[in-house]
Amino acid sequence: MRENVVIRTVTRLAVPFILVFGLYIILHGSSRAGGGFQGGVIVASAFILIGIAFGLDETQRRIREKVRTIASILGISIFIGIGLLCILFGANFLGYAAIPLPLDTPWVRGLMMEAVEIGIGITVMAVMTSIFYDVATKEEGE
Amino acid sequence: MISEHLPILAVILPLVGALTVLLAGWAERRYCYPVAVAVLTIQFGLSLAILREVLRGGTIHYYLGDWAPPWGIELVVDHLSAYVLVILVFLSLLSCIYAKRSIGGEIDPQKTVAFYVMFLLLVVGVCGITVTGDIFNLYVFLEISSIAAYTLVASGREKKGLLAGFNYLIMGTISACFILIGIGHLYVVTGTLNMADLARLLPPLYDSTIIHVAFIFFIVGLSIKTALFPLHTWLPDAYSHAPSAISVLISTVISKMGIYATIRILFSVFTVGFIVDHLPILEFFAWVAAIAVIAGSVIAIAQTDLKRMLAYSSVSQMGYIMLGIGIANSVAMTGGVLHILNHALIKGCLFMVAGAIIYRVGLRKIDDFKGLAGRMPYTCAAFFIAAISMIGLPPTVGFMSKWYLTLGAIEAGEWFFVVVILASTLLNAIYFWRVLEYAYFRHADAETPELESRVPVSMLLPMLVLAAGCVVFFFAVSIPLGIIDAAVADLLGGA
Amino acid sequence: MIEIPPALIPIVGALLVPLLSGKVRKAYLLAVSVATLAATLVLTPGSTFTVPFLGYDLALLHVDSLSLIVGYIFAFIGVIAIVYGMREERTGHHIAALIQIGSGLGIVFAGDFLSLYIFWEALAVTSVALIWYGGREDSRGAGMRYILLHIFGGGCLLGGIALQVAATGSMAVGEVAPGISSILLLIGIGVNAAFIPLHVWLPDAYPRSSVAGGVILCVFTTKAAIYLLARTFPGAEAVAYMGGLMVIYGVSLALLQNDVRKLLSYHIVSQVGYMVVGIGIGTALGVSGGIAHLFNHILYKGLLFMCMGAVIYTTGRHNLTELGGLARRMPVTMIACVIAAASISGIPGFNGYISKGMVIDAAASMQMTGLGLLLTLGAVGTLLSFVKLTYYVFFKKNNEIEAREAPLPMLIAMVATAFCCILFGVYPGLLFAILPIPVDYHPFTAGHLIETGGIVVVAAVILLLGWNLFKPKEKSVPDLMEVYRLGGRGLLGFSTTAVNRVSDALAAARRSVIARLGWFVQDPVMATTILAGTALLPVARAALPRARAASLEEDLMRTRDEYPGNPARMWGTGYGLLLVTLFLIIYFAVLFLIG
Amino acid sequence: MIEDLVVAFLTRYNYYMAVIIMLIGLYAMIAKSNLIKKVIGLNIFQTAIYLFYISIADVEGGTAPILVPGTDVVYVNPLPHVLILTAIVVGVSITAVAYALAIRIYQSYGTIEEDELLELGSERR
Repeated sequence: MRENVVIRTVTRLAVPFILVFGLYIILHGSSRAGGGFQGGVIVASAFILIGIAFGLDETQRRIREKVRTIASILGISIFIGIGLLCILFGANFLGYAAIPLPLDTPWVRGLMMEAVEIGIGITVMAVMTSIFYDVATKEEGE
Repeated sequence: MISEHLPILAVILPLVGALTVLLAGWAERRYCYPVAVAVLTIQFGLSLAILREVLRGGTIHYYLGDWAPPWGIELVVDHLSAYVLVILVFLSLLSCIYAKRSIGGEIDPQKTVAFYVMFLLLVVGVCGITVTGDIFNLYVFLEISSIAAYTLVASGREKKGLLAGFNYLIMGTISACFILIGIGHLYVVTGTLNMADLARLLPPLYDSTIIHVAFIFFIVGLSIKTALFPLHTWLPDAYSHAPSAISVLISTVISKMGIYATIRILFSVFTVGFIVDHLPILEFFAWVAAIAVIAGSVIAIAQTDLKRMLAYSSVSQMGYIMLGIGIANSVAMTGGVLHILNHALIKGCLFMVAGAIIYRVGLRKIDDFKGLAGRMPYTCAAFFIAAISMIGLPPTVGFMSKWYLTLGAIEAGEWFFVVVILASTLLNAIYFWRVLEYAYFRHADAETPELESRVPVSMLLPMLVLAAGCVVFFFAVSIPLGIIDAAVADLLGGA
Repeated sequence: MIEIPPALIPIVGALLVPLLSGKVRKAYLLAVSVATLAATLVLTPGSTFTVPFLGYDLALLHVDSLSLIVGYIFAFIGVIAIVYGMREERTGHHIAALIQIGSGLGIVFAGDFLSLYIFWEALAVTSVALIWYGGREDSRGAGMRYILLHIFGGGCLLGGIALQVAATGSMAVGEVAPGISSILLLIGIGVNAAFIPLHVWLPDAYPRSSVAGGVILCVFTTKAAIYLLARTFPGAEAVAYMGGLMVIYGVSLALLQNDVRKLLSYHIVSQVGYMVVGIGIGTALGVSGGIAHLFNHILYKGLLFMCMGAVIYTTGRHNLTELGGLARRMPVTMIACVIAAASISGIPGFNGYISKGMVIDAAASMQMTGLGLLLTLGAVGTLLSFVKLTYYVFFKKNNEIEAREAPLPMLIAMVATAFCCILFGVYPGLLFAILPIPVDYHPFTAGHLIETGGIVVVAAVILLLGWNLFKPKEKSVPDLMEVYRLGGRGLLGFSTTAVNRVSDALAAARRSVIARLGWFVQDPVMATTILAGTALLPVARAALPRARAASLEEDLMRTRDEYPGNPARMWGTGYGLLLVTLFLIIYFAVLFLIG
Repeated sequence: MIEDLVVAFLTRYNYYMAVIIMLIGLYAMIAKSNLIKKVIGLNIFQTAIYLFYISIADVEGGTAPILVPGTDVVYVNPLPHVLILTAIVVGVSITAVAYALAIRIYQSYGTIEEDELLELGSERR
């Protein structure tokens, strides 16, 4: 990719804000219009922007495929883990209220929901980034 | 304690399994297979446990996150779902065992990991569909398994598989969109997505145009998914160009999944009251199915490629199941639902045989099968049993469903359908006997090279298990019938 | 004694055959068949053996005097056939033979329609195997046609059974009330019993079967059907006339045959006709005569097939024109064959005489003179054709054939059967003792002997006058099978050619529609202009001055050239998409207009 | 007559719009020979359904479904949005798979024009 100072500079400036915004969206999954899906996509868009601005090869080296895979596994594991934790404490799957934290039920629910949303966000981010990279690079991949 | 949570575990387990396979594949590619088989074995045990629970205590309701419906998502496992779940998981397990050697020649080694991950994701979707009680969940799981199916169909080395996968994707997505829009219409008028709730809220609204529209969208969408005759266009390519293990998987699991979804939508959401009294769609359905039975068989006769012949035969057999559902009295329904099991056993076995023949001697064309029985005796024996069963001769399972369908059609006074069932027997006989004759009674050409023709155990075993199943379930037909009777009573109970 | 269904012994026994070989296998086969016979002999009327299945009680063993007599002869001929087939080495052949024997016995002792149907289909499937083991080039097609016709028959039978069960709620095998179910059942039975015109499979397939297979085939399929007919349709007059037709049809075609086993096959049709007549008449004498004829027929027809099988086995020839002069070379076979021929022709002292006379007597006693005449005529024809058969096979001069006597197992089987033929011919009381309905019939009265004498005289006269007419000809005689084959070829042609052509045409039409649609949508305004212009051009030419019209035409051409070209096409997703689109458009229109 | 139609149209216009957009998508899928364009058609088709869902969630004068304490406001129905979010995720995955397939098809056939693919396919047969 050709050198393009404007794009690179703007990217450098914008990426932190995009990331923060993404995190904000993710963390408002329980009480506001937000959530893992939307936030994950926003965070992914930051990485995609980096890929466009700095070249895919460079970015691939920084964010390796393995990292992305681990991230997506991690995200799903958080989701499943919390769900199973609830079962462990005698409630149904994702029945947050049963988790014995020294807090009021709404708070427990909110907290756990956030955790789940974070898991979803990580997965969505990882998967979206992967899709973009895999489609954009010339290697075989699905 | 665990027994309460079985329904959700049925979805979570293969998902965890998929992740485990991914991790295992990372460490070493060849770990994938044992892990996948282990996961599916546990899953099979789980589904049997669910079946036992259902048989013992009736329908299981499970509220996700302890939110009661209609706010929360509800998982419902009744007799039908447990029955279908066990069949589908069992077939997935067998085709996974079968996959080990068969994908060796058909898939790039570096894709093995992705293959097994997708395989398990497909199982996630399939299990999700069977246990969910929420109509939107049904859509999501349908799509999960479908996406996995698209990639799996296209995963082989064969170039045509890609085009087949693409076509399948286009048709499958359109069908999913139709289902989605149907769900939307239902939500507009009722404000709920829970199946039981819908069944409760819909009756006063049966005359509303929107309900009718929603219903027709459902029907068209599901007909594409089940490849009912005029909308079957994606099926022959997808079945015949996919890797053999995947042919087995989609011809048994994916097609049955579509049938299951259709039954759920028709009988658990709209209930008999609607489909019989308000919109006489079942009659229409039965006629379309009858045409499918005949047309599929007639086209199958013309095929020279074994897998393609089996694919068209599937079109015809889907019609068979739909015919039972369309006639919609309890006897015919029993036949149709029983044929879900039978067709899974039979078609699974047949596609496994086709795959084994391709794997070992590299033959696809029926004309090349001369003297095959001498070289692959067990494979051909399995084919013989399955073919007999498909024709519907005793003592194999195919006879039982034919028997119930005939009885049901007679009970309904639908003479034409009786004729169709008998005619399809004859047509099936034509194309299966042709294969048998080539395999058993023609001598191989002298110039045919003597190839290594022993089929590996991992391919032979599932095949023989299914073939044995074809015979065993004829004698032990009361086992599935016990479940089916309860299921059919559930489905028709709303009338 | 333990009473188990005799059918299960050979069927279960067949599963072990692949594990054995050589002499052990031969001994085993013999043991299984003898055990089957023993299991049949110990049965007494009233024995039952039921298996609960699907809420019905499947009666695998339902014994009364009718099933006993048929069961005895089936089990006996099973032993004979196994002995006869000892030289056979192919594993599959033995398995098929055992299952065939078991299925025949299964049908006889089945107390309910469902298990009967199971054995019925097993019979058809194993028959195909025996036909295909014939190994002749034309065996394959014959086997294929056989199975198709029998699956058709089986389908009709199943339909009839289903109707019967739906109507009565009972699975038990019994008389069937008239109605659609009876018609379907009759077609189903008729296929196996070789009713005209459903008989075509018989002369088509049997001559092409394996040597040992022919002996087994000629026994079970048709006779099991006759047995079922006796159970379900005793005393149906139409059936009796069908039997008369079969007698004449079978005999006339048999006279014209060249292939020895084809000749015998047509005689099966004809002889089965006698049984059908007897059962159709339905009186005590009729039914008993039919069943007695079944019993005797199995003996002599089995013997005939054994003899001809031995001839084919040793010479490799099966046409009358090629055979001859075997009397000295195969004396035992010759004697056996003469005994069998005498039996089937109804010569006093041989068993055929007894039962044929019973059937003819039954017809006469019911004042069915026409039928009686047909039967007598059939007897004359039978005598003629067997004189012909024995002459051309054994006595005609032919020195070019080198043949030795048949192997020992075959001879044993033939001698044993021939002995039975004479035994039951001389002491008919043995047979009368086990008949289902006791009859008071005296075979050796003057009347009967004179009648037989008349038949012989008529036959002799015909032979003297028209010997040359009966000379075997090489040309084969067409039968209805040719018509059916045309139909079958039509179906195959339909699915390979017509369906493809239709789908091609549909695809072409679809493509052109799509192409035009695509063309139009590229620029609807311009497209409309072009279309309208093209349509109006002739009008313009007529109405406007020439220069003006020419310039308009030029404009149109230019517009056409300028139009965005590249008509769109569509691809394999095929008309599925198109159907969906059509559906959406219709939906849209309906919703918009109706609201 | 015309007025009736207009009224009918206005009361149900979201249905018609959805169908029209769906037809546009279908047209692209049928008439375009480029596989990528077909996928775009598929996306248009799906988008029609998303729009349909969003339109049915609308409540006249409603605001975004975010809790505003103490005031008496009408919210639009949030559930369809949630559903559609899921549907979008599904749609994105399908698009991704479709593009991946298109890339693979290009790699093995050297083209993604369907008429050429069709010819290649028939040659191989």
